[in-house]
Amino acid sequence: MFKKILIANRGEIAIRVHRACCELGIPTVAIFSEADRAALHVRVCDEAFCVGPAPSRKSYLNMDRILEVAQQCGVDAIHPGYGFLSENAEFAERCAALGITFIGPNTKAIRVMGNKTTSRVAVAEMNVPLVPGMKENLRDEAHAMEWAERIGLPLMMKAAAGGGGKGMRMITRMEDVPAAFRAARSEGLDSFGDASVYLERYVESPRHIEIQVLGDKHGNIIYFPERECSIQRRHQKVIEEAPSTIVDEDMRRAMGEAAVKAARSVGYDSAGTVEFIVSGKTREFFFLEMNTRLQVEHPITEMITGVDLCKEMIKSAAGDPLPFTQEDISLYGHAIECRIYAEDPDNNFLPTPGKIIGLRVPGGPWVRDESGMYEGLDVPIHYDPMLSKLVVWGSTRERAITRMLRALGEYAVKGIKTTISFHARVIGSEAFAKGDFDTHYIDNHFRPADAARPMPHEDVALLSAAIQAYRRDKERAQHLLGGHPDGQEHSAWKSSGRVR
Amino acid sequence: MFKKILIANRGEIAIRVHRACCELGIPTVAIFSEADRAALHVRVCDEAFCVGPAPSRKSYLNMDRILEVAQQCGVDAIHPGYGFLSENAEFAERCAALGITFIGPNTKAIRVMGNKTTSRVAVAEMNVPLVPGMKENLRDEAHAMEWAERIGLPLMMKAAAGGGGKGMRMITRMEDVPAAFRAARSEGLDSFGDASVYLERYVESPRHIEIQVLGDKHGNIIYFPERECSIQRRHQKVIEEAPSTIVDEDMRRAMGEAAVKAARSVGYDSAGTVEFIVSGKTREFFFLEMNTRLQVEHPITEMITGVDLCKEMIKSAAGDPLPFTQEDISLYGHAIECRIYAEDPDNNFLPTPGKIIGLRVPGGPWVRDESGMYEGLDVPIHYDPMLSKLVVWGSTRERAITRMLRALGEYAVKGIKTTISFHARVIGSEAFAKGDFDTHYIDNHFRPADAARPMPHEDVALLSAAIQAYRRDKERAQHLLGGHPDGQEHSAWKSSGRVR
Amino acid sequence: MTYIATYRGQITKIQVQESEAGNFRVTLGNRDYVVDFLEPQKNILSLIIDGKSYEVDVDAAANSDDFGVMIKGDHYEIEVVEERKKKLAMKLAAGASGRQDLKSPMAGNVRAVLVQVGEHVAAGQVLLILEAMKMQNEIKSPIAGILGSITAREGVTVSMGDPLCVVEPIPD
Amino acid sequence: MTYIATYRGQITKIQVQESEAGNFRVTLGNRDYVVDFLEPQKNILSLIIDGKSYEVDVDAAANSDDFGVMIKGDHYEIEVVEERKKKLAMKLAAGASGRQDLKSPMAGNVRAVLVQVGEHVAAGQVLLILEAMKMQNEIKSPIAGILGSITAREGVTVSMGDPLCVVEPIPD
Repeated sequence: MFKKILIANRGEIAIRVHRACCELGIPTVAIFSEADRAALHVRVCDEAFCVGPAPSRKSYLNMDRILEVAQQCGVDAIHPGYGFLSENAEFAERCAALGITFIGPNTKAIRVMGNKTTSRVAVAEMNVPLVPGMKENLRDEAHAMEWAERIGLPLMMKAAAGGGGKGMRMITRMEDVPAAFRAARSEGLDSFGDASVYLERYVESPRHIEIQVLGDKHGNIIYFPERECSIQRRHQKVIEEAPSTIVDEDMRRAMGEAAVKAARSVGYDSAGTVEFIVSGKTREFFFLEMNTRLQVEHPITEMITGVDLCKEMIKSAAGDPLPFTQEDISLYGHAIECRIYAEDPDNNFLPTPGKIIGLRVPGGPWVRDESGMYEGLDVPIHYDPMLSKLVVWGSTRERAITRMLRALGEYAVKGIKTTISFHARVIGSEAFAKGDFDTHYIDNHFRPADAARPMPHEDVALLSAAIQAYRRDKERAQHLLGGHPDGQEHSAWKSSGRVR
Repeated sequence: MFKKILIANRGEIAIRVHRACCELGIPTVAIFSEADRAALHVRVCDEAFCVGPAPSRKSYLNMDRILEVAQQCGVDAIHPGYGFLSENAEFAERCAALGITFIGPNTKAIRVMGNKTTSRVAVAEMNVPLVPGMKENLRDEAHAMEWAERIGLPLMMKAAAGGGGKGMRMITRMEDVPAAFRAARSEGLDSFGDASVYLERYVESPRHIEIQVLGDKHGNIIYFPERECSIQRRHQKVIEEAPSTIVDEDMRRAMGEAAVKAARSVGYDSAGTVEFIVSGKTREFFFLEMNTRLQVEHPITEMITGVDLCKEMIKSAAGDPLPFTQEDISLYGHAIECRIYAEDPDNNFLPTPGKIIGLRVPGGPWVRDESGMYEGLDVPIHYDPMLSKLVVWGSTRERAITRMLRALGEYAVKGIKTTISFHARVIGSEAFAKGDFDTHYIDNHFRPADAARPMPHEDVALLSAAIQAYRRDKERAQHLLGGHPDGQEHSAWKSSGRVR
Repeated sequence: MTYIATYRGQITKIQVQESEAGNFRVTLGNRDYVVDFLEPQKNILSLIIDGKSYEVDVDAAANSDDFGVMIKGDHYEIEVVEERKKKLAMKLAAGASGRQDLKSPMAGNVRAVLVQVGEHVAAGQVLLILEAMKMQNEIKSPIAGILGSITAREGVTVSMGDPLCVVEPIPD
Repeated sequence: MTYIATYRGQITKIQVQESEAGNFRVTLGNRDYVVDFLEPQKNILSLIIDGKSYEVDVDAAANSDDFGVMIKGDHYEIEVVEERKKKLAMKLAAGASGRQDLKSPMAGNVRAVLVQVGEHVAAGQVLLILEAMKMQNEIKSPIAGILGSITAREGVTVSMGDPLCVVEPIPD
């Protein structure tokens, strides 16, 4: 097993990885940007080194500095988390050159799966179903028109290097093909430095369902029951659950086996996720892409299988064979995850950086908190707005839903607005209860106008504000008179009095 | 199902019951003493009523007032939690007389199991193994000598109404029998208002192992895998785990079936626990007593079976038949619970009431927090010092242990001393890892002298204190000069600036 | 003390009286409430009203009459002003122009300023782009008008509530 | 600034220097430390020393030189006094008697006072019983002596650190 691991990430995933290391008895090294000196991951890890200024490219993406720290403190492995350098083949190679294990798959897998067209070629050879469409990139507009006719409408024009909804254009009329070609190329070049684009069929009522796989360095690959990730906002997952309401035992096995084949096409040897697009109408599933890293939503799979994916990923990177076979994995209950963002759901999801001045985290049975927050944290403006993930387990989907609603109700984050109450509205909706949704659900059903919905406790809100105004005015008045009202300030040095 | 439930308790168990109700969609009514106005259970329940002054007998044991509140707000059921009125047959009867369901077993079960000698008679009729000894009370010293000879040394003299280690005397010499008889009688009378005492054999290297049972109003009773509760301090459980290291499948079934027989002897129809004393030498098990309520340590059984006991108890009280049979209950992994007390483990476990000025609760995979704490809570001096329960699950016992150590390391309660670090020393001990302990383990192995053990971070502690002294002195100096250093005080009215 | 509260454009007169420490009588329009009040954590209130228990978060900026109130996950933005102060403010407002002071809705970095002083802008036209947490957010003009002044500078970080620019209505 | 720290009876000289905001140089006996210092939550410190990250809780009572320090679950009670103040205190202590001021080790209720002023008490003799959280705790005399005065009263609640009684040593 590793002697010391550097965690090349921040926020909740850095803490998740630290926890796994801690339980494995492996000391950890945190890295942080100048904006993150006060971040929780810096405080919980055993060692911590600053790797540069706030902007990611100068710190969390700064390979030179990160590798310098890694060598300086003698780590023998680096866990990249998700995002940042987690799918960067060059970084993985540089680690290897220094004799440091990159905790992730082999670099060929990263490269092939990092590009949509090369990954389509690779998995098609293993007979994994693809969204009907191209396995090469488009040469020019004429080529685009030719393929558009062949595949038929509606179509998706996609940047080959794309991800996260960028560089994508839906096409419903043939005459829009040339414009979509130009737009997708330009977005691909801007966002990913790669102008390659290709065409595939647009799947209607799409659901996004993905399969976690886990491989080792001895050729073993297993799959886990699916995750349903269709609840998205602007192509970003917001709520995930496992299992999916539309997948039965046969479909689960078929998707799992397809995912293992996809993984086998690149000799996959770590934790990874094969994403499928599923037609909500026909329940056909098609390979979309493979993420060659630990996924944000990995905890729901952990909750329904009892497997600690983060720990197994580390053990596999250290050369351990998988401690279980496909037959050992069984599905147990239901799990849901809500991603809590620092965004104002009633104001077009504007980011809300700022100081967390009060925090009460939900607890009790089968509630799991994955968070980088603490009372007093100043949420920086430089990074992703995800604050935490709230995960629940229930013996049935219905119980998981009522538990998630209960837990969301307990979650109090003060000082900044978050998406907590928004999650409660989505999870509490009838369509969600029925499992009746696709990837457009939030964008179609939760409009900005919802902010004007009637609020149930208007009177209590009004009288609370008035009482606070009264108390403020009373304190001010007493202050003017030189008095010191009940709200007297404690010196920074007065404290618990715990010490005699 | 019930329309509204009053929770006749406080602290973590009131919150546990509220959470179950919340997930069942049932509104809750909290009661509180004058000392508990700021308690968390008052804030999370839907309604809240003060039932009297701080001392328990004037508030949490004040049946008249509690029933008055219950009627006033129209509840149709009362959940008593544990302690307080939970095993009070008179209270259960008064609830029934008002048409309010007492969420617990029938009153006969409470009465019979509330007395050691009557319970021994009842379960012996069902052929449940008893600690060899009497099934009646002692008449006088002569009677005591006669029975002492018959059972043989070593002996235990016990108060029939006793519990929690009170009214018990171990006897190793025949000549001590008369004195033990007098002492136990007097303690029984003082503590429980009942001077009845009896004799039973003293079991050597005793382990305390208990079986959770669950019954309904239709005659069904099932058992759950055992809980190991031998880690005790002065006869109070401190750490519990499930399953036990000394119980195998056969013994598990035998104990479970014995527990169901004991429950059947009183027509048990709710959640309850049958406690056994087990010889660490011979693994023989003997009935000790039955607790006719939800137990503090119920969460570990929930974690290894996936059953929400608190919820099932409520549903059973409402007349629902059990939704599963014995065959549906299977054992899944391992769970451990640590009871976190407001006590100073390095100062003879003196209670440490006071204000919690900082709190960070452990999170992450398979960590469950059951707590009534929040940052700012002033822990009152009037009640039990248990602050919270920390529960973890792991796929194996070893993983549960490393996870508990990790979680204890994350747990930060500032302002008052707690037993958190003490738990880490017990759980981290070699004997615990081997499962090699009995009920005397803590009292024998963790002596007050341990407080003088060498501390690993002495230098960091010294320099931290010195830096804080320096910063205080600097602030004072600047204050004298009229300056306002970096630690400037915010007005109570300055806050997040979240509002424009 | 009497206050005027404005919530979603609706005005309510509220009388607050402290009957004893921790107990308030509040009259809201014509509805009376007896409030058992406690602030166990700063800005987190525990209210018991007629047996019902509420946990209420209240935020108020330093010298502002705007209160952000959170109850069971819902957010209420309420302005509370003392009655006489409010009357004065309303008189002043009656004489004021339709001038729009645009303030930053969040902390962020000014990515781009797309307009110049003196330029005519349409209602809804994008004036600036603010970036925070990897997202670009457009700041639009609430009215058609002329750009009066611009405080925001490209590449400069702003806090929530900082002035960005002023749009003057087109004179009649 | 130079301090004298006392921990478990052992005395250490500590020099503290703030090299720049958030950075300290500390000399502990003959060991030098460069400390990257932050207080992200009140009384909770984040220290990075030579790459090692420590989270340290420090409590100090209002006007006390006693610091309660918690690191990774272990508790350290440390007295830190400025060097010149310490020298003065030691001089005074040299001339002081062995008089014992007993203070309450916790908040609680005085259940029973078992001795009277002027009474001879043995070392370890129980003087009072304090009750808190359903537990009775005995307060014992640290020395053999004579009871000088009693501040504690039966049935009265005391806070941690409140004086309970004084035991005077028996005069030679």
